[in-house]
Amino acid sequence: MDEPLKATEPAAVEDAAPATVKVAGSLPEIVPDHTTDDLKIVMGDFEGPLDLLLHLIRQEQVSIYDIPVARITDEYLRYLQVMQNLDMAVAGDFLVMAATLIELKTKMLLPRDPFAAVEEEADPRNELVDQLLEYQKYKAAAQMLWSRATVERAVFKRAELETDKNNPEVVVGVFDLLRVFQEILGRHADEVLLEIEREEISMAEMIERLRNMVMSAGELNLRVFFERARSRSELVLAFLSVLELVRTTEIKLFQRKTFGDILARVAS
Amino acid sequence: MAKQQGTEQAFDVDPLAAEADGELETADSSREAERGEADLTPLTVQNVGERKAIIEALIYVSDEPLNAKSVAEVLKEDPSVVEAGIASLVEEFNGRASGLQLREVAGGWQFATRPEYHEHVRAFLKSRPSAKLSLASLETLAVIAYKQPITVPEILDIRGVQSPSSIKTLLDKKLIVAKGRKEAVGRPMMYGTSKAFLIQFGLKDLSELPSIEDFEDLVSGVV
Amino acid sequence: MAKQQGTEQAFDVDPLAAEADGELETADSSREAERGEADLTPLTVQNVGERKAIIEALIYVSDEPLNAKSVAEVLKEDPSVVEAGIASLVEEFNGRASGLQLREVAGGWQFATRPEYHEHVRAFLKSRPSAKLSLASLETLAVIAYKQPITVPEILDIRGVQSPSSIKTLLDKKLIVAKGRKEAVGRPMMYGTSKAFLIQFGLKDLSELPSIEDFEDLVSGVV
Repeated sequence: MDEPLKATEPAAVEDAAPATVKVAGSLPEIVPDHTTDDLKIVMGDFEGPLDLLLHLIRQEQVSIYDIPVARITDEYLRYLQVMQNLDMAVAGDFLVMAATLIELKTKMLLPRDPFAAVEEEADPRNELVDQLLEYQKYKAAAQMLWSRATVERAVFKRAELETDKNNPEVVVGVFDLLRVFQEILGRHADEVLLEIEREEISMAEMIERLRNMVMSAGELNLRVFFERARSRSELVLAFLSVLELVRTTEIKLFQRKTFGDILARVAS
Repeated sequence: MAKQQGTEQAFDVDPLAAEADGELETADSSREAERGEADLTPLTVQNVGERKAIIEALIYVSDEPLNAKSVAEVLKEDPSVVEAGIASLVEEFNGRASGLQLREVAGGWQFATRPEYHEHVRAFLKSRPSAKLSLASLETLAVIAYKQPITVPEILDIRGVQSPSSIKTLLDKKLIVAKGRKEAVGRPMMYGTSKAFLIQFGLKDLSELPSIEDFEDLVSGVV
Repeated sequence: MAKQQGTEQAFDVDPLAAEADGELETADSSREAERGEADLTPLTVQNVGERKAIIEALIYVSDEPLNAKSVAEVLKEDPSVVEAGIASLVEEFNGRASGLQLREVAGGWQFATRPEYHEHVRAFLKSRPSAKLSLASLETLAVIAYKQPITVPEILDIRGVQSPSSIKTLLDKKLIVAKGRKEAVGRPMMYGTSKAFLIQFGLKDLSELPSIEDFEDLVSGVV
C-alpha cells in the first residue's frame, strides 16, 4: 500500500547460506544480493503476525484472494528463523500463526473428497483471508489517524488563561477511580508487610543482633542500635536486650562525658 | 494523571458525561448567590453585532471547544440564534488571511492557529512535537474507533495479537474510556473513544471518520 | 511504511517530515538529519500578510504579553519590520467591533476580551459545570465506590488519614449519598455513591465499575 514493492525472486534459496543480516529502522525487506549468493536481509519490526503475513503477500506479489499457502508459509517460517537468529524474541503471536499456516498447508495438500459436492467444500484459506482483509482495513485506518494527528499537531491552542486554573482539563474516568483505589490498598499492603516483620523478631534474635553489633564494632553507640528498631515493640525488645546483656555481664555501658551518648562495649 | 499525594491538583470528571447530564452542580454557596443575582438581572444582548462579539469572547475564554448550547444558556437565547451568530463569526474569521482559525472540534468551536504557521509557532514555543503513539497503539485505536463499544478479546482478535498493552496505553492517554460491560459470558468491559480522542485527532464527531469500507477499496487495489 | 516493534516504542510525529515526503519517519538517524536540515534553512517570511498572520498566531499562543523583539528573533527579522506588522494587526483587530481586543500590557501585546462584555464572560465562567475533584476527594470517592456502603471511620481508616473533609465535599457535589445506618455501636451513618455518580462516570450501574481483574487483564502481558 505504501511500501515500495521490492521485486524479489520468490525464495528459491530455501537453505541459503547465512545471510548478511542488517537490522534497519523501518523498511523490512529481503533483498537478494546479486554479487554473492547471499541474501541481504533488512529486517523491520511487525505489529503482529497479520502484519508480517501481509508484508510477505505483498513482497511475493501474490493475490490475497489466492494465497499460495506453501510458498508463503515457507517465507513466513524463514522470517521467524531470521528473527530467532537475531536473538529477537519471537512472540507467541507469531508462533500461533506459524502453526495455523502449517495446518493450512497440510489441508491444501490433502486430496479433495471426490464424492463431496464442489460447493460444499469451502476453501480452507477463507478464514485467514477474511482475517487479513479485515486487519488490512484497520491498518489503513491507523495510517489515516496518524496523518490526522500529524495535522493536529501543527495546530496550537491559546496559552493558559487565569480562569483556566479553576477548571483544569483533567478527565477522570472509572479506571482512574480503580487506580486510585488500588494505590490506597497498596499503601496498606506496605503497612501490613511491616507488621509481619515486626512480629517476626524475637527477644533471642534481638539479643543476638545486639551481641553482633557490639562485637563487630567493638564499641557501639546505643542510639544507633535503638534507631534500628522499626516499631515500638522492637524498641522495647532492644531496650530489654541491652538490660539482659548487661545483667549477664556480656557488655558494659559507659559514657564519654556527662549526658553524652551511652556506649556499649564487650565486657572483658 | 498526576498522582502526587497532597497536591492541590484537581481533576475534572469526564466532561462528556457532564455535558450529557446538563450540569452536575456543586452546592457552593457563593456560586448559588451569584446565579441568583444573575437571574434577577438577565444579561440581555442588544443586537446581532453584540451577540457575535460575545460569542467570540466566550469561545476565547473557554478552555474547551464551546458549543452553541452552552452559549445559548448564558445568553438565555435560542440555540438557533446563537448558531447563526457562530456561523457569521466563522465566516468572518476564516475569511481573513490570518494566523488564527475558528474551527469545530469535538462538538464545539475553538480558536486555534492555522497549521501552515506551525514551524514559526513551534520555533517560538521551542516545543517539540509532543504526542507519541506507536503504530501498535494507532492500530488498536483504529479498531476501537470503528468498532466501539468493543471488548479486549475482540480487539486482539482483529489485530491478531495477544498482548493488550496498547489498550492500557490508550487508557492512560485518555484516548479511550470504559463504556460499560458487554452482556455476554464474563460480562467483559467494553471500550470506546473519548472526547480527548476527538480533540487530539481534530474530529468534529465520530461521523467525521471516513467509512471503514473506504479503506477496503483502498487496500484491495494494491495486490 | 514504518514498522514498529509491538509494544510502546514510540515514534515522533513530525509534521515537517510528513509534509515533505508523506511518510512515517521512525529511524532516529533520519529524524536527526531532518532537524539539522531545518536549522540550516531558517524560517523565512514570504510577505507582509504572512508576517501579520504569524505575529497573530504567536501572540495567541504566548502565555505572556509578546513584544516585537521576541517575534523578530523567531522570524529572524528586523524589530522595526515586526513592529509595523504588529501595528497593522492592532489596527485591524481593534477596528473590528468584536469580542476580542489586542492590547498592550507590560511592554508586550496580548489578546483579551473587551471589558464591555465582562459580565457575560463572568456569567459564562460561573456557569461551567465544575466537577472539580481534589486528589483527596478522588481517593475518598474511590474508596466509597468500591467499598459501599461504608462508614466515615472505615473510609478514614482505609485511606490512612484523619480528616473527613473530602466526604463533605463529595456530599456537596452529590456524588455520594447517605445509605442508612450501620447496626453497630453508635449506629454510624453509611455512605454510597449516588445516581449523579453513575451519570458522571458513564455507568449503567455499579456492576459496570472496573474490577481489579479488568485492570490486571490489561496490564498482564497476555490474556
